[in-house]
Amino acid sequence: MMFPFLKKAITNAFTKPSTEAFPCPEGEGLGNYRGRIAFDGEKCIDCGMCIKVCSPAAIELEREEVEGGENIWRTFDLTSCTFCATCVDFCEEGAIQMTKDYHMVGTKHEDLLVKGVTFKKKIIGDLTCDIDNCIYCGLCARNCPQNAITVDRTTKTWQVDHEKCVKCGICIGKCPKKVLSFAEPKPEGVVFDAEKCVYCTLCAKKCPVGAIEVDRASKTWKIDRETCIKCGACIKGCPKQALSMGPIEE
Amino acid sequence: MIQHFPVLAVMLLFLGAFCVEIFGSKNEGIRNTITMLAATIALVLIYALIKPVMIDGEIISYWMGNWAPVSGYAIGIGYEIDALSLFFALLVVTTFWLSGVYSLSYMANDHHLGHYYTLYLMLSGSVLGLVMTGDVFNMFVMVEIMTFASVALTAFRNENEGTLEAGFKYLVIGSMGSSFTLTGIALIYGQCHTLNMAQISAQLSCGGLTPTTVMALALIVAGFGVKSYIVPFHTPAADAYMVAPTSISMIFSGMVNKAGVYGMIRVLYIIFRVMDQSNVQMLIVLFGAVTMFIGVTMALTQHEFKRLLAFHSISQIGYVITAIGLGSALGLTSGLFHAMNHTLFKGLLFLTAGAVLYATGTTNLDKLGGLSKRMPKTTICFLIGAFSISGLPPFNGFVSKWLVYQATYTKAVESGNFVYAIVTVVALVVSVMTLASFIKVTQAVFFGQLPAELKKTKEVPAAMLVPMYIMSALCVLCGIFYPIVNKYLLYPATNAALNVTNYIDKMMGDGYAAGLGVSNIEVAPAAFSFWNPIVWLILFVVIFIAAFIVITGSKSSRGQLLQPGVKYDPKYATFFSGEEELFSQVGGSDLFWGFKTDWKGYYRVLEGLHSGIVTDYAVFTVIATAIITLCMFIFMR
Amino acid sequence: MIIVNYIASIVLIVLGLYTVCTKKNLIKVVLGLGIVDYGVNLLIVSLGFNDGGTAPIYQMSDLLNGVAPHFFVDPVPQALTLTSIVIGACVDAMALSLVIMIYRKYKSINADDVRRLHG
Amino acid sequence: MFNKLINDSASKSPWLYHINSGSCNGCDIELVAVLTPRYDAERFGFKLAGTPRHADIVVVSGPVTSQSRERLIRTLAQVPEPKCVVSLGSCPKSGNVFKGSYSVEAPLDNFVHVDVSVAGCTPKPEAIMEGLYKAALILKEKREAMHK
Amino acid sequence: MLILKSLFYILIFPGALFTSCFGLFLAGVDRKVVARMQHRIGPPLRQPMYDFFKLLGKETIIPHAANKLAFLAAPVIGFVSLALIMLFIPVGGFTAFSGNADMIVILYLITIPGVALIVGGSSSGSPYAGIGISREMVTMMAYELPFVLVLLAVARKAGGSELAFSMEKVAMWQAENGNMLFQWSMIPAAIAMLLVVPAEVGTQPFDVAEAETEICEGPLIEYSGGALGMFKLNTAMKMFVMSGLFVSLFLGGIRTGSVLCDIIIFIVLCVVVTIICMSTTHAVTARLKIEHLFKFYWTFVAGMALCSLILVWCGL
Repeated sequence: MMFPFLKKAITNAFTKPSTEAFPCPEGEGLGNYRGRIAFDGEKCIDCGMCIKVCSPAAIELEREEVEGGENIWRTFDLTSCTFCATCVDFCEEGAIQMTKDYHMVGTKHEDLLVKGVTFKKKIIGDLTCDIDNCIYCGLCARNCPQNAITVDRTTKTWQVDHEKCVKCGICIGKCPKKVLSFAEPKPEGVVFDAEKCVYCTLCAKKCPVGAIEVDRASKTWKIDRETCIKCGACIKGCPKQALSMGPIEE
Repeated sequence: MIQHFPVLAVMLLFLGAFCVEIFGSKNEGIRNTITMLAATIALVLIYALIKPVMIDGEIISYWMGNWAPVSGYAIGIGYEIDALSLFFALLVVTTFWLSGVYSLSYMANDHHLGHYYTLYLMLSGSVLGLVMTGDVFNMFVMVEIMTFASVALTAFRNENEGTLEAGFKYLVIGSMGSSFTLTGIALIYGQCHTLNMAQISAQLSCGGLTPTTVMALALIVAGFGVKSYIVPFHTPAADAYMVAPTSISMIFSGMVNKAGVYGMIRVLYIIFRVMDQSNVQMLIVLFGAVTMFIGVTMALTQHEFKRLLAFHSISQIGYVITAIGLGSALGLTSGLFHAMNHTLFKGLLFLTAGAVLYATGTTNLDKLGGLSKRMPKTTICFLIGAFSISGLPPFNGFVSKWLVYQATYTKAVESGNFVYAIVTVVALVVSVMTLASFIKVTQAVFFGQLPAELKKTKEVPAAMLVPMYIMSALCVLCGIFYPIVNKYLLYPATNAALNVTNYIDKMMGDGYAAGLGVSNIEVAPAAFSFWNPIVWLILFVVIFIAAFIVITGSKSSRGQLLQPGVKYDPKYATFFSGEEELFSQVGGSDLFWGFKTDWKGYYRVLEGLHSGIVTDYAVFTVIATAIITLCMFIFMR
Repeated sequence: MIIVNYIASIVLIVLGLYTVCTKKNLIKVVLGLGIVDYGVNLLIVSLGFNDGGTAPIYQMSDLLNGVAPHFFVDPVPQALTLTSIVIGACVDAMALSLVIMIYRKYKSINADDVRRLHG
Repeated sequence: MFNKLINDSASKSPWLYHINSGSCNGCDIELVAVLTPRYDAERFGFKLAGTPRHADIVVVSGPVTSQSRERLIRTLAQVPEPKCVVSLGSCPKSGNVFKGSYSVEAPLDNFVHVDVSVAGCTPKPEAIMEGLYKAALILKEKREAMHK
Repeated sequence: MLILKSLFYILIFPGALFTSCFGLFLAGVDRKVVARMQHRIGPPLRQPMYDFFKLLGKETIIPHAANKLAFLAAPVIGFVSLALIMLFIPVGGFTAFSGNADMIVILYLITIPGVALIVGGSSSGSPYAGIGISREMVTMMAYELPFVLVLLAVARKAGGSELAFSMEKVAMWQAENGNMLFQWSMIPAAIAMLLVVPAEVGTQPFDVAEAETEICEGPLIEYSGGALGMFKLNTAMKMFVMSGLFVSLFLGGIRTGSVLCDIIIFIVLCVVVTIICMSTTHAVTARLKIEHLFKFYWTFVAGMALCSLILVWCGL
């Protein structure tokens, strides 16, 4: 037949068109459609893996000092994103999700940014006192909400119960001689248990910053404390529970 | 007094030719003055005849040396101007006068202009004499002078490529045609012992046709066929029109081949009066149809502006021959009108071609382009000419072509002959192809992009523009005021061609024709009930108002053409898929690709036939003459 | 007698046309044209010939008085022939001059070489 | 009245001209998908035009390679006013995965004001439709602004 | 009075206003039906009108390579000639001008919009337009032969022993003898005419000249704004004129007695013809190549028309 579609065309003319309504009622993509990114800042542990794996460099980080820590803003630029979902796959905490929402249309650039904030508390060491300058006035003990400090003027002792201390910092403010301060936190990091380790190198692979180095042949496990961001990815990834977070013995 | 005008006009032109040669070969002023004086006086003298001949219906006769007929025998050379003669004479004077004006600046840079103007005046005089004479041998002499002057003028710019060759071909084919004519005239003389057309006509119509007269008819028709370049004889025309100076090309297409058409009409309608025979009609119509078809198809593939126009001349003459071959009043009216229109629009087109040649130095369609920006006035004239020749309403070509279709189809319906219907179809299709080839010229010469080497082109001087304006105006006016043209020019001319009695009586004395039993045919003027010029005028006004509103009212922003080398604002640059503007002109040879592939075989044959070898052309001439003779003998049995 | 003239003129015309059509040499083509002319001229002259007629020379008074011979050859064709010969000579001269110039330009007078304008 | 008619029509017959400035063809295919029976953008008067002179909305896809930049700018200049530029997908706005390449000149905003950007790699046809629809409304605003 | 009457005819009915309104309507119907045949919803019927008005509101860019006068005047001339053609076509039983030879006038007037397109495109100076006009011209040559044959066949059929190029005579003959389409000898001619109509209008399979995907809309490439709008209007009007011509040539025999009813029937028939010969072919075919188009028209379509002409000539 010369016009193979003639019959089809006539049939079509008298049947309901196959066009979908606009705007689409539910507004969701089908199946495994990867649409707008949803970011849950609460879940984020600021490991930085997403930024590392993002090939179009669509994720931006912004740090903002606030009281008691810092707010870490993560901005997902949808106009830059290539929707590969690698960040989703790599996010251990499941903080990044791809929704099926495809309404990614904007007249301004801001319309197409997904932002999320993570609050990261400042890590503080134990309360210490410069004993040499302390006058043992007891103001700190009196003002401590948890009664964690005991001061004895007579014996010139100043003690703090680390169990009770909540590191609220009130005592530091009350001290007339300004001798109280929080100590540098104890170096904490990934602790390695050589007995459990099978040198599978999974931890090295999981590490977002590449701080871990494992040599299977010589059975060595090394971590570069400088670069480690203590995100815990290696710990979660370890099949033998050979890694844990704890104080580091230098 | 008035009866001296025609012969004075002819004499003045010949006298002017000699005077130019004697006095004007050195001095430009004298030469131009003599030329224009002779041409203008001839123009005035012929125009003065409109009133008595066209309007009052007189026939002017003039006997050279007062050799009036004695006892029914015309011995002297007579001039006889009926409406038919005057119709062609008007075309002739208009054409050569305009051509003369055009030549003044167009030819100004050539050498040996004395010879040019001598030949020009001789050519004009000979064609004028040809259409006004009443004597067949005088006609032959005029034909020969015409051929001679044409050949010399064709080869005038003999340093140019091809001029000599074209002149030689023209001469060979032309003098073959002249020889045929002369043989025919001799045979008639042998039968009738007279050379006066009126008397021959009277005698032939009472005696019937003998084999000798049939032979004479065939030879004379072939001879004038050569002069009007119907198809197998057309080959030298294409070459000659192409290489001759354009003012002369205009004369060729405006006058010289009209002389052939005039000869055909005179011979077929008045001298032999054979157009009531359906076989003769068929023969002439078929020749006409073939002429128009081959002419236009050849024109479609040409790469030379003037050669293309030359093939169109051939094609349009095909229309004229078809129309006059129909033998009906309507056919003759349409043929005459188309002949007239052809003179106007083809003259105009040749003038624009000349303007292009003058301004740019070439007429090669592949090298030109975008001239409308540099030569806007020429472009408008060209467009009017192109639309006229393609038969777009309301220009004149439309009306005459329309009449041709009507005449052919009426003939087809009346005679029940399917061939005429096919001829109508051919005529209509040829019209579209004509349009196509002029679109090709429009695109290749006037529109499109301007090549870098033509950036400095200037508009031609006013002396060249004025003839173009006059012709454009005539093209439009003849189309719109067709009823007036019909009433005062076409109807008298048709009437004169069909009613021979007056012609014979005026020449040979009253009652001469009746005595020999020549009868008249009643002619109804071709009329169109709806053809109302006021409507067309309103249309024009509406068009102009609308165009004006659109042009001035729209928020159009115009890109300025800056000096070469300055970067254009990309907004106004031609869209080249984002590329920077380049020179890219779709030239004449690149157009109509689909058409050309489908017609490959046809063109291979046709281009093989137009071989350029003069002996081949001679063979065509002889074969065609033989065919005409054979057909005539078979039909006239 | 006169039929020989007619046959001769026809033969001349045909010969001339044959020459024009078949000879590639341009000068021969011109000669062919000349031969056609001669044939036609012969035809015209023969048309006016009356066997046994005298020359058409007489005075008006002779004619009126009936003294003039009543049988003379037709003078008109002779006039025509003269004109025709003159024209023919002109055409030949023109053609030959063109051939000379063609030879200068094309370096050949073969018709097959002189075909720059074609198609 | 006439002017109102023109203003109303401005958003109802937006013609598209699509420029591929080095795109991977994904967005181009999706743009064509918009015109298929399923999405049928023609019901809002959208039509693909063959030349920028006819266009109202110019749809740009691809990361503006340095080869295509000049051509892109030239073509955009040839679109008559009022016009609207829509960037299709991530590439024109940022360069996407090609960002930083020696041959990529994204973002498009450096050369022309982008009215609507449709994100996605590639955007879903519905999203493209939505973006084009927004662009059509912007066209009307522009037309009205032109004739204030 | 004559002038006023003529102005009314040219400007309002059945000239410019009537033709353009119903032309735009037909174009809308065409687009809608094509959309439905492609299983889409399609644009509203007013869409061509929106297009036209939108284009009027846009900036008209005249490229510096273009000839301004020809560039701007071309669409207007096409428009006027289209408005004029309608005066010769009997709308229902109504004809503004009736003469004895108006078929040829129509034939020639109908080439003017094409020529206007060509001149306009050519004057824009674009090489794409050069190719476009070449194709447009070949298309014109292609359909002209069958068109002429159809017209001659109809003229012969309607005229009988005398010449009848007049549309009015065709209408009268049909009023007496029933529709031309129901004469079996005219059926090939009708089919040929149905194929000529889309080529003349330039719709889908025959729009080689304006192929927007190959040669960027060909002659229209440099047009924008109002001038382009006029060309779009011309296309729409051509649709109405050509379908109207078909209706009056082949389906002109329906007479109710009331002029208004006749006009309504005329328009309905125009819609039907448009759907059959333009929308359907558009929906089911793809664009032809130019040489195929030429061959198709000069062999198949012209053969059909010639067949009809011969049949009519034999008195059938």
